[in-house]
Amino acid sequence: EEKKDFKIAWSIYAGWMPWGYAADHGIVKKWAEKYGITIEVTQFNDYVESINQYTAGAYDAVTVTNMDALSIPAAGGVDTTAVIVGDFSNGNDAVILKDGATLADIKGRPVNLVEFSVSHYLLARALDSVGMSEQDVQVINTADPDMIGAFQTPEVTAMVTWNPMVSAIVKLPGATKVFDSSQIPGEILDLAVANTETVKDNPDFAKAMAGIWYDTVTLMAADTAEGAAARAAMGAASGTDQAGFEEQLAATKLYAKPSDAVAFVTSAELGAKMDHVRKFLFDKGLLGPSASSPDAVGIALGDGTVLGDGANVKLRFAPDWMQAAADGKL
Amino acid sequence: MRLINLHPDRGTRLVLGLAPFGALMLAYLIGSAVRLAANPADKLLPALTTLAASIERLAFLPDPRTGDILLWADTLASLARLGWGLGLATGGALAIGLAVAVLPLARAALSPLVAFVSMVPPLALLPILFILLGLGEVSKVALIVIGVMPVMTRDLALAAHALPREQIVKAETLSASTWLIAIRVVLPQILPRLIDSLRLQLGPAFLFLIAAEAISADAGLGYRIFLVRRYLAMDVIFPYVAWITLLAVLLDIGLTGLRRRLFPWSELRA
Amino acid sequence: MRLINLHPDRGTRLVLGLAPFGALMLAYLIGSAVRLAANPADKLLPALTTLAASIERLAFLPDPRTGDILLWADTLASLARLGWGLGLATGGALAIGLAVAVLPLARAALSPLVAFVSMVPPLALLPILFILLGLGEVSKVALIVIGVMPVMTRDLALAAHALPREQIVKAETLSASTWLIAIRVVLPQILPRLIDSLRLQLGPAFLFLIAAEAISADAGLGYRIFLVRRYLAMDVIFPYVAWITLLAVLLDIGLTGLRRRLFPWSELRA
Amino acid sequence: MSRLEIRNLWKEYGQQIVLENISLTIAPRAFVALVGPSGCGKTTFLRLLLGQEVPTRGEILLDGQPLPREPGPDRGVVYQRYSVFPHMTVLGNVMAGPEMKTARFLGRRFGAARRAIAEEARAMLAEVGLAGAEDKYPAQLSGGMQQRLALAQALMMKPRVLLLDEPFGALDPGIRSDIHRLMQRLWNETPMTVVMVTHDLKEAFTLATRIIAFERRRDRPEERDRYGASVGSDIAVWPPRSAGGPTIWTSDYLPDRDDPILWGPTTGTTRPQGA
Amino acid sequence: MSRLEIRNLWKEYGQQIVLENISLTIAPRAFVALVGPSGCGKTTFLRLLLGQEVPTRGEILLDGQPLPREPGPDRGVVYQRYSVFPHMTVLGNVMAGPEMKTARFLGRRFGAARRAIAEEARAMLAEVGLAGAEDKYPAQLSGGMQQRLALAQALMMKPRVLLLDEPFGALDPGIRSDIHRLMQRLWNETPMTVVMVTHDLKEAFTLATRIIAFERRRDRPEERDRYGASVGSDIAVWPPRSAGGPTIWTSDYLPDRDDPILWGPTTGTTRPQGA
Ligand SMILES: Nc1ncnc2c1ncn2[C@@H]1O[C@H](COP(=O)(O)OP(=O)(O)OP(=O)(O)O)[C@@H](O)[C@H]1O
Ligand SMILES: Nc1ncnc2c1ncn2[C@@H]1O[C@H](COP(=O)(O)OP(=O)(O)OP(=O)(O)O)[C@@H](O)[C@H]1O
Ligand SMILES: [Mg+2]
Ligand SMILES: [Mg+2]
Repeated sequence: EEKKDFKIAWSIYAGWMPWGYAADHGIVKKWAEKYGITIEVTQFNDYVESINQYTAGAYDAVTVTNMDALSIPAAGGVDTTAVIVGDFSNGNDAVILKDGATLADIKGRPVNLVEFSVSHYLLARALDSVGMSEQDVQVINTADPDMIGAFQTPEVTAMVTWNPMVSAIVKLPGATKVFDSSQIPGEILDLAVANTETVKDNPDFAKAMAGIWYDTVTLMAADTAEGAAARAAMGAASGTDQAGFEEQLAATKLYAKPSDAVAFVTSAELGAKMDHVRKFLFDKGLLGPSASSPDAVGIALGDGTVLGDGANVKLRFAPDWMQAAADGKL
Repeated sequence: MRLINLHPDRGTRLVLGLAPFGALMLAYLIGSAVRLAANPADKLLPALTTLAASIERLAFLPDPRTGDILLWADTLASLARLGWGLGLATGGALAIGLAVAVLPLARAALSPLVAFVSMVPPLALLPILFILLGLGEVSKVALIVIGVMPVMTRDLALAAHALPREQIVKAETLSASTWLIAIRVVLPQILPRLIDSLRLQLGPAFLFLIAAEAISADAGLGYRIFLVRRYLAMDVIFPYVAWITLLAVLLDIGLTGLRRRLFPWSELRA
Repeated sequence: MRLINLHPDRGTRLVLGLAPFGALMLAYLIGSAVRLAANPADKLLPALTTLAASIERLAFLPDPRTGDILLWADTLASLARLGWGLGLATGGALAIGLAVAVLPLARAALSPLVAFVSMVPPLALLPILFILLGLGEVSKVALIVIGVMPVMTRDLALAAHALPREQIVKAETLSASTWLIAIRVVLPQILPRLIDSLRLQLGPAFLFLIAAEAISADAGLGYRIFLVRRYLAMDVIFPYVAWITLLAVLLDIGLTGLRRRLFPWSELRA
Repeated sequence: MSRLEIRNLWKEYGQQIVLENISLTIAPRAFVALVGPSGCGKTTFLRLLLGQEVPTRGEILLDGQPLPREPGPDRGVVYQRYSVFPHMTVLGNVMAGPEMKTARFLGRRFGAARRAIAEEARAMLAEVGLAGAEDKYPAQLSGGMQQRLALAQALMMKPRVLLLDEPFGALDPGIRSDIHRLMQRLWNETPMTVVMVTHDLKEAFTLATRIIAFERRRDRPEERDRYGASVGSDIAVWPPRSAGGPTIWTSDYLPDRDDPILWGPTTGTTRPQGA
Repeated sequence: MSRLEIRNLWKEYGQQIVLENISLTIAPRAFVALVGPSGCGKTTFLRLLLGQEVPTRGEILLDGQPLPREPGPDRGVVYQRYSVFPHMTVLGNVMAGPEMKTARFLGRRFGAARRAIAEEARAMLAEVGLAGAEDKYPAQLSGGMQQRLALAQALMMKPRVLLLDEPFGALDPGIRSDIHRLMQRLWNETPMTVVMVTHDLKEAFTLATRIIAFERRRDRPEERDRYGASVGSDIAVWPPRSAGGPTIWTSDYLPDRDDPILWGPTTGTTRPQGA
């Protein structure tokens, strides 16, 4: 249906901080007014809760990783479109060992991570890369805010987590980063997704999202005083400072130019990456109790091909609005 | 007849008591039907059949990954933590509460501390707890103890303090020493209150248990709830919440029965 | 002289009362020094100077981003939620507790529900709450209400039920209707208990507040603690925890004073 | 005019029979003293008259009408304990009845109406010797003062039937005789029937027109549950007293058991009546 | 041999003077009845004798020694209320004293020692008329039974000084006279001094060797705080009684105020003593 009032949920993470900044500095308002709509931007402390809220229909759009977009809203039957592919994790997620030099040393250890999150996926991919499987370790679910404290306890000897925790943990005595997401580039994507039906009926909303995003990212990536001020503000909002924030950004491959994002989304590479992801999710039973194969939930890729069940496409990568931004047609 | 004197009979009472539960159930069914009509894969309010299937899977079929029956494994893990936590908290509260009530010196030294600690939000101190006690069972039990014990201690000290001064004097005229007053006069009289206090702390104890398990665990009721929250599996969360509630209600009833059996005189005050 | 009769004088009491706090402080200082010696960048137990600097930044200097003084902005946001939550919970508990105590029909209908709901772990139901009520202030207030109200309701209903039957009969012989019994006999006598009950629920209320703010907020004491917890910024967490504790203690003292002032007779029972 | 008829009244609690087949007629304006051993059911009998309990069998008629099944302002009561509202001041306690009777919504009166009630209440308090204690709370009063307060509270309603459960046990000798005189006067002035439980036979003879003793005819331990109490003796006080004025036999000043000056024979003697 | 000397005793609570300059000597084996208006400080005086409160000024000597500053087994007490342990059975309550006296760690005896104490306790319970109630809890007893239990409990310790605070107020007339006889006998048999507060002058004259009345010499409201009570009159009962055997004047059977058969002049009369 057509509507005028939209709600976006975002949570605190390096790649999504522009949303908060945009809301605070009138960028959201500017674009909303341009399209004659209103957009309410809500900050979540709790990432999972923001996705749940979106999945339950309380929000029109949410910031989410590709993996969680598939396992929560898409597997929950909410047809979801990735409006913006903002960045991919290029070192933001890491496997860290205590008293161990290489990934192979992880064998037999308990590993603390947020189960079923991108960390879990990263671990699976890491183990894969050295010919091990999850049977070789013991996974212990640990809440992300407590990772730094947890790492300092004696019984924790291996951990998978993400930034800002990673950068603090690697500085602790005895910590070694043995694998990180830069070794699986493009597999952990940070997206801004929206309800497919909503953007179909209200393309202006998606356009506004793209406008907001690229305005802010351009500002943030600029090597100017304004850019520095923006990064400082985002750092403060995420509980650290400008230096800490820039450190996190360094581990993030940001598609500051919309054309880069379009190129990635329409490349064949995306299909291969998403295939890893959906196999992992199926393996863990996260595609729903009725899923009998990784194909259960269909994924429409940016180049038009469909991965899995074409009759049940619930996650779509749509380059349209990023393309419009690249073309200056917003 | 005044409403205050209008006592419903047994049947009416039963019907009235069940009505709100029926209403809740109905609201759920309607909500679920509406949402499922809009999106058949909706996860928020699963249909009864989905719930039943999940319950069967959780409570009766072994988990393919570990071979355990999840609900029982989780329940055992959680109840063990709860039992330890509540047991230690009860013992500690009894010892400190008794000392505070009987010994003016202990009261002077400990009661400000207990009053202060009972106001500290324990969840905020979790990181410290972890580092001091590690991520294992100890810190989960410790969270329960820290969350529950100060309140119980204050409650017991108050109960002991509320004993009429005359009873203490009477005991002294019966040649009791401080120690004998503590164990033969004060202790037995606060034990029923201890059980009641424990009952009142069941809710908070479950809360802290869930919070601790949410932070780090590989089994437990709270662990499962927070784990499946990641994919909004309300078909697991609802049965678990209902099960926790049932456990708490059963514990509550059991404790009340225990108090009645152990301390028949405590029922007689009227 | 028996220990039970050994009352320390004022000075000794003060010294004894402060001693455990002193010991805690000392333990902190030693622990902090040891850890900082091993790792100067250790964040777990920051040095006093670091704490002082953080306190200055939080409580006295405006935040560069928003221009607010963080501690005050957080405190205001949290206290507003707490006030609403506790206010609504108190009002609701009073109304339902009174009805349950005075009207046998209401008792039959509501008391099983209240007993059941008081055992539900509210944190597990958070997602539903957020979806029903949105993520604004309403759902945070609602979490406090849901967490606190059933316990208070039971407490008040018990207190009202404990009034001697003879008082009710007496009121009836003085021509009181059910309504007049409720407002002139039962209500005033449970108000002091209401305040005490509220005091006892301050701890849980803060707990739920922090839990709600941990999920979604952009200001608040719990928000800040969870925000900086990712960085293990104990130099912020400690002052916030201390501040929350202080607020709770002050509220507790204030409420006790209020009860003494408003209901002087409630002090007289002896 | 407040005649009480009790017909074949039984009261059982579960298995235990407390009162067994009691039939009595209490004349209007009688002053009945109820005596009997502890636990024989005197308080239970008062509760039945009050409507607080329902008889197991039998009925109670007030002026020929079945007694309403709940307490009401036509019957006043002073209990052994718990008789006053701890959250109201002494004055508030005494004003509560008239206030609630006339202000059906708030239970409070304001302005002139309130002042009128307060005046009446103060006068009543002065009568029971509580002048000066108007602003205290019950917990600040001694037991005896609380009983007098409860009496004042009940009397404010001018009940047709006044039920007293050992009301004067906690009183000083001196105050007790003051209160006895007050009771006598009020009973004379107000059209009410009084039923008073007492352990003190002297008091019974000092005040009552009729003394009814409950007793258990069978009281071996194994019989205790199966047989209740019934009327053991029923004595009219001689010389007969009647409400509304002194008879030739009663003087204005009734000496009291505890006045040390007088430990001679008492003024009333007894004459057995009926079977 | 339990001679009590009270010298210039004052007791103040904050601003309020309760007892003012009391000096008394109580002979060994005396039975003192303490009377006086409500709130004049009788209970306070007992508390001072007990060691539960400390005098503001003055001193109390027991057989020439200053009274220990805390209660002990040499002084027994029966309070107005709260006198027994609600969590012990009747038998347990009576056994508590001897058990705690001999078992200093557990407060319990076992085997033969326990049986001996239990036997003694049962005998004492029978004396106060509580035979058959051994396994009940205090809350299952009537007020009067609880008072008798408290008495039995105190008597088990054979205290040198027994302090009674209105112990018989809640008793039936019949039971009351039984207990009066028991008290009389125990006082005769056991070397103890008794101080009993009572409101009932008759009871005082029935039991005591000496009656002490506390009174406030100035009792206008504004003076109430500034002046305490002191000894108003001090009467030796005539014919004199003494512990250890009946005198020629006292018969074995002491009639009681509430026996309806006897409302003649009482057996004791008074003779004022000292100033
Ligand atoms: N609500 C009740 N349920 C069961 N039994 C009761 C109840 N109320 C009273 N009884 C029993 O009924 C009997 C009579 O009690 P009641 O209080 O009427 O005696 P009483 O004559 O007033 O005694 P007392 O002189 O001690 O006040 C007692 O045996 C008591 O145990
Ligand atoms: N702990 C206390 N603190 C302050 N005042 C007290 C305390 N105990 C007693 N009083 C006051 O001392 C006075 C004497 O009280 P006490 O109980 O000794 O009187 P009493 O003669 O035993 O009266 P009653 O015959 O009513 O039992 C009263 O005015 C009372 O208010
Ligand atoms: Mg009675
Ligand atoms: Mg007294």
